[in-house]
Amino acid sequence: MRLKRYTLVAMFIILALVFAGCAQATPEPAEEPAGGEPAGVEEPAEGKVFTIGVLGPFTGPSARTGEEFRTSSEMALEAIDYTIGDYTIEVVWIDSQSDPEKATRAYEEAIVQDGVQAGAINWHSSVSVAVMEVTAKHKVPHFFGFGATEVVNEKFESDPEKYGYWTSKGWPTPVKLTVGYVEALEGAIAAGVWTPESKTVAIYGEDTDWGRSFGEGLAGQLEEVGWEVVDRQYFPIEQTEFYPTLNSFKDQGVALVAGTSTAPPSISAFIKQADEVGLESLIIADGLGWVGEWYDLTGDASNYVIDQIPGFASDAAKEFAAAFEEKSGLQPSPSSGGLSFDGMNFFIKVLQTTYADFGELSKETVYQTVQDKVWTGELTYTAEDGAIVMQEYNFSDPPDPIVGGDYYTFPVLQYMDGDQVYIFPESIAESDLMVP
Amino acid sequence: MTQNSSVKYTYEEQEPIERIKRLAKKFGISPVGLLSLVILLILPFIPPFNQEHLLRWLVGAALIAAQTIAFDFTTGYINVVNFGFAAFLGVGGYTSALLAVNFGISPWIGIFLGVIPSAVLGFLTGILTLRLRGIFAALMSWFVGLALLGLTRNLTELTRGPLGLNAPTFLETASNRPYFYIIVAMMMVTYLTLRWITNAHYGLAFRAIGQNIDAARASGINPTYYRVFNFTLQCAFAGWLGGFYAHYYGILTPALMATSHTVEVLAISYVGGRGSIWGGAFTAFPFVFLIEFLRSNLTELPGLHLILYGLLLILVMIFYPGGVAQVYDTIRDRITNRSPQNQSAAAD
Amino acid sequence: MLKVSEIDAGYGFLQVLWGVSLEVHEGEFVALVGPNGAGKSTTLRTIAGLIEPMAGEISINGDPIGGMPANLVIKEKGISYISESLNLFSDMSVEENLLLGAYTIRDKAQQKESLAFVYDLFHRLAERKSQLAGTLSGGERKMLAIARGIMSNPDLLLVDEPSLGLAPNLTHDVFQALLKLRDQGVTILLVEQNVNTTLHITDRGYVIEKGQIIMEGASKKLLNNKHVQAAYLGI
Amino acid sequence: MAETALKKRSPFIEFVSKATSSAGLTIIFTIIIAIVATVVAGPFTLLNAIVTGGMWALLAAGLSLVFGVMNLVNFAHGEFFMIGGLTAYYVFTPISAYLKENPSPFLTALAPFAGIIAATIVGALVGIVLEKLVFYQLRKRTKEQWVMNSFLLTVGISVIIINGVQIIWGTNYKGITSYWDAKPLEVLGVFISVDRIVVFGIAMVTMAIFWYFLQRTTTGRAIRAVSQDETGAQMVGIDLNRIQVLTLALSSALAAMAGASLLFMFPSYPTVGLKPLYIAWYVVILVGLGNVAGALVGGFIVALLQTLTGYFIGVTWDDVIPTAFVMLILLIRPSGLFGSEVKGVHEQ
Repeated sequence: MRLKRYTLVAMFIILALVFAGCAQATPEPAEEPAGGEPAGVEEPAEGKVFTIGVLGPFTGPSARTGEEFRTSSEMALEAIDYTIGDYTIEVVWIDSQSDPEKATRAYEEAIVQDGVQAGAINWHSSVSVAVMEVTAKHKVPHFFGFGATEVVNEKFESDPEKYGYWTSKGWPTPVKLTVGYVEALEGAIAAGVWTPESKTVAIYGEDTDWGRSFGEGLAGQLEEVGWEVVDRQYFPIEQTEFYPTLNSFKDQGVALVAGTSTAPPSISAFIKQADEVGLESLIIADGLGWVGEWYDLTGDASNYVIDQIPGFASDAAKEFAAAFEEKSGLQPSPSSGGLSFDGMNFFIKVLQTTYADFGELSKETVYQTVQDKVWTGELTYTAEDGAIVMQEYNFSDPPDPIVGGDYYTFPVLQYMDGDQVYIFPESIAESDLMVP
Repeated sequence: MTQNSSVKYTYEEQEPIERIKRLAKKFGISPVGLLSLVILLILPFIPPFNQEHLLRWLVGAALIAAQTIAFDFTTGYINVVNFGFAAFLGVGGYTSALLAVNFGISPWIGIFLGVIPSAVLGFLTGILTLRLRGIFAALMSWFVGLALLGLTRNLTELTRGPLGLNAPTFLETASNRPYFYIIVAMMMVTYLTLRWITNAHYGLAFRAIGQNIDAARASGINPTYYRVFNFTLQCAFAGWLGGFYAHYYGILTPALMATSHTVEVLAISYVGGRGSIWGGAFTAFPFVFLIEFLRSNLTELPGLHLILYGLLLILVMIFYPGGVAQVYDTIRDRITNRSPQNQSAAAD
Repeated sequence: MLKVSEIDAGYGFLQVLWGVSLEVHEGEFVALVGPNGAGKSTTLRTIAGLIEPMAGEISINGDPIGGMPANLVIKEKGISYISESLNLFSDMSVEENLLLGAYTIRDKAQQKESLAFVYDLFHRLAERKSQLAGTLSGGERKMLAIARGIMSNPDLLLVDEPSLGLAPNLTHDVFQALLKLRDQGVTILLVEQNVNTTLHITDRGYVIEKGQIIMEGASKKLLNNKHVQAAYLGI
Repeated sequence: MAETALKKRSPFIEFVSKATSSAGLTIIFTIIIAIVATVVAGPFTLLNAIVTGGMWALLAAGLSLVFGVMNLVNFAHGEFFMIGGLTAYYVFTPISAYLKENPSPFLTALAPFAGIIAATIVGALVGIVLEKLVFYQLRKRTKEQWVMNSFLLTVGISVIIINGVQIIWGTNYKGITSYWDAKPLEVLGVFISVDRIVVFGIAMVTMAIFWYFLQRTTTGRAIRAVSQDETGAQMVGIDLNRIQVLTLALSSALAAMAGASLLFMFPSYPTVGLKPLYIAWYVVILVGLGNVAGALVGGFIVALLQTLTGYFIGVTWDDVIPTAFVMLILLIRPSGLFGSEVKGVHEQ
């Protein structure tokens, strides 16, 4: 009897499984992508829908950054009420989970299953490089991906015809920006503000394209001006124990410890433990300020730490920050929330231009606009358009944005008691380099 | 003369059928299984399964199905859980991908070359776990898996570590249908080979070792040979399937080799029924569809599908250790045994 | 005191006992003898509650205990069971083993008393009280097992093959110890293969073969039985 | 007789015989390595190994105990660690926010203990619920292949807990700057935060209490009795169910306590338990399953190994090298360096 009952239960489970499998078989066109706007907003009369994908690490170690992408993208789209012409914009949130393979699968699914026609944003370079294959395969233009490193550029240039669908980067290669650190430090040494015993540096970083590209880029630039790189340590993105590494740096007596991590727990643990073991070197922690709550995580251990992030300077930017915080309860960081807001708005501008030119939104027309207008520098996005972080986003030399004072630039700053103090470039510097 | 020829006629009539039956039995082909295969093969043309995203799920399901076949070959027979299974998958995948990237070797050849390191490592692991029993062998294979994962992550010069290794795909097509037939063919090769082996005297030896290694040894079975053979073969197939993974998804990261991937295969294989070879494969299709359905529809609740995984595994383990395979056997036995009984009952 | 009526028992699908019945009265020293694999140990294990009987009933002082888990049988019915494999805690000291024997007694004073009684009975154990049980010699281990069994002040002691694997002189010691206990008023059911010695020291005996009791009676009588003589005494 | 001879040996000879046992050799060897490392790399290696080792010991002791007593190979042990951290976060953060508004040096010093104690209690409760809901159910139904089956149950439990926590509390990192806001202390020229020192103290005190409980109390003795001989334990009247509930509760409480104590270093997020789980396993395999006291030494050895690997080779390798080492141990001495034959090794 008992056996019979179990048989029944098990058969029921199997049947349920089969039915669930078949249930999916009937496509549900009216289905809303999760997290999108409420279904009521849609205008049923028009019924023209353009589906875009927003790629980001919505779960996983960089989920906090993903959260900022999501909020700022929503804010940008809400401003146009999810409509461009007679098109309703539908958003599919593509979760990269900070993993190239998962991102690839998710992106491909978003294209074939949800009908994504164009994409925007992205965080890691490793994800970019992997996903470029998908965008190339399905000929879906992707805009303003944040994966910054050379590998993305190299892949883009290896076959612009094919990989051009990864149309633009929201972040230039690290080397273009790290030069700011080198200039700031060299300037301080020349001015006698900082007198390191020896010009030795230890490089650290998360073991991703970003971490390695940043580390090697900076190492090369430092070596050029006479620094000696005595150690290199790259660690898994989820690493939180750095005592051995830091003690080894300490024992080597390096003057400078420079590197990056995009994962807040990791970089904050690094800073805290550096303070704990009494590391006396000056620390460059690129990315510490990328989350709004950096001071909650590190406390005063972050004093004197050098970082390079843009700020919310203009009134529009401050307005954005306030609105952002109200919406999500998170403090936006200029480099993820702010930049992605600008990126999304630029993307909307591209879509609007496409619609004006062709009267039709499709992956082909959007890509045509990118080729005709964005890559030629005809279509840019400037502070006058509403850009809040940079003066002007210009992709006339794709895929990187044009870097420079009037375009895209990151100032160098130091943290002190929870505040950011700009130290470079001189035009905005509030203080000299501070040495403990 | 006529009599003679008619006798000859029936003899000829019977022989091929018997032979086919015998052959079918040898390779574990049953009418139901054949029917399932036929359904599976025409599925990509039947709406709604002809849509690309459902085809993707079908490919994913078939890949898991093939893996559970290889997994059960060891777990269900010699009773050793290879907890580092995913790592061997990764070894095969990485090998094939690296050969393609660095030497331009076609994926079609690469996936077979990928079998070699997987099999060698499987052979070594088989030897390593030989002295250990039950859970200790599982732990050992787990550690081997972890070590391989760690190496893959750290040998960045070779594997690009967490940056992910791009592998060329088999075909330059956006369609998933050809891939489906490739993986179903691979699945069938896996099934037929392993079934053929377990239906031969090897199967008996495996089971004997799995149940009581000392008793098996006492009755003249050499456990060393059979265990190592089994392990090597399992890992070889894992490596082969890993090659498909690499050239289908086009990107490999060390995450593929993580324990969670093994757990996935293990769960489906156990729900399918240990020691059946086909149980896990059969279960994989509805299971993967359910999981994917939940995952893509419940993005508000990420991970709910995995909870279901765990729950089902626990429920099956506690309440119905035989899994799906046992359900099938029970039903089949009912049908074959009951029908005459029912007739007599009706007569009463 | 102990009444076993018509029990069937076994392991999984393998049935070992077929309608076994026996009785032990207060203060008696009863033997259960038979060849290897006849079901002697299974009978004891079933009485102790380690195996659930498939049919039949076991009662102590009139209360049925069938199906009760071992630890409750021991705790509530005052039974102690000493298995043939002893089941000592080999990584614990002799004294810890003994104290665990008195696990069901929460009264510390009573525990001490039992301990003193046991040490008095087995001087060797007193000498080796801090030694690990696993390092004891075979004879000492048997002593310890018996001593642990009586730590809980049982009314009924079930002893399984205490002579197994022991040299004759040690066997003698063990049996002497059991006799001493009997004299203290403990009821004992002893399972043995060593039929001769057993029947000489016990009051009554049962002979079990192939899972069934085939004979019972006073030990002296059984010693004179032809079948017993032929099968077990080699006469 | 051999044992009489052993008894009459002089203390010196006994010391020598102990020192040349594998356990003794390991300890001596470890001490030598520690000293050499201290000379080469500075006292930091030693101090870091000691401070970290204390926590690993706490984690491993529970894992070891549960194997010894219940024959349960717990794959979900890391999840107790994670639950501990989560509980401590949700208890400690509001209290510390409140104390920022209403400063009180005394309460500020005590607040972290509230978090850690709450975590310990929650951990114990989770253990009790799991034993009643899952393991007891399996034990009641089948005892065949218990080790393997129960292990797979823990795999399922692990998946459910990880994803359940992810759904309810999200994947975000829930961490704190530090428990005690104080300048790091200087020991032998090495700076160690107050958090790490206090937490080390907590680990040591807990281990001492735990050891006393197991060695000197009736219940503790009963727990050890069950681990050494289940039937024997039943024979003396020990209620197995009660001991099993207690053991799992203790084990999960210890893991949760470790998770809570290390919150400042391991922010709580769903998959944080994986690394602590590996480490606990390394320790347990090293000293032998079921050996609770050895966990202390094992914890230190593993921490030393990690520290040295991190210092000399690089932090990415601090998984791979210990894995390889533990594999070696498993190969040479499956029962661990300090272990005698443990039950379960030979169970199929």
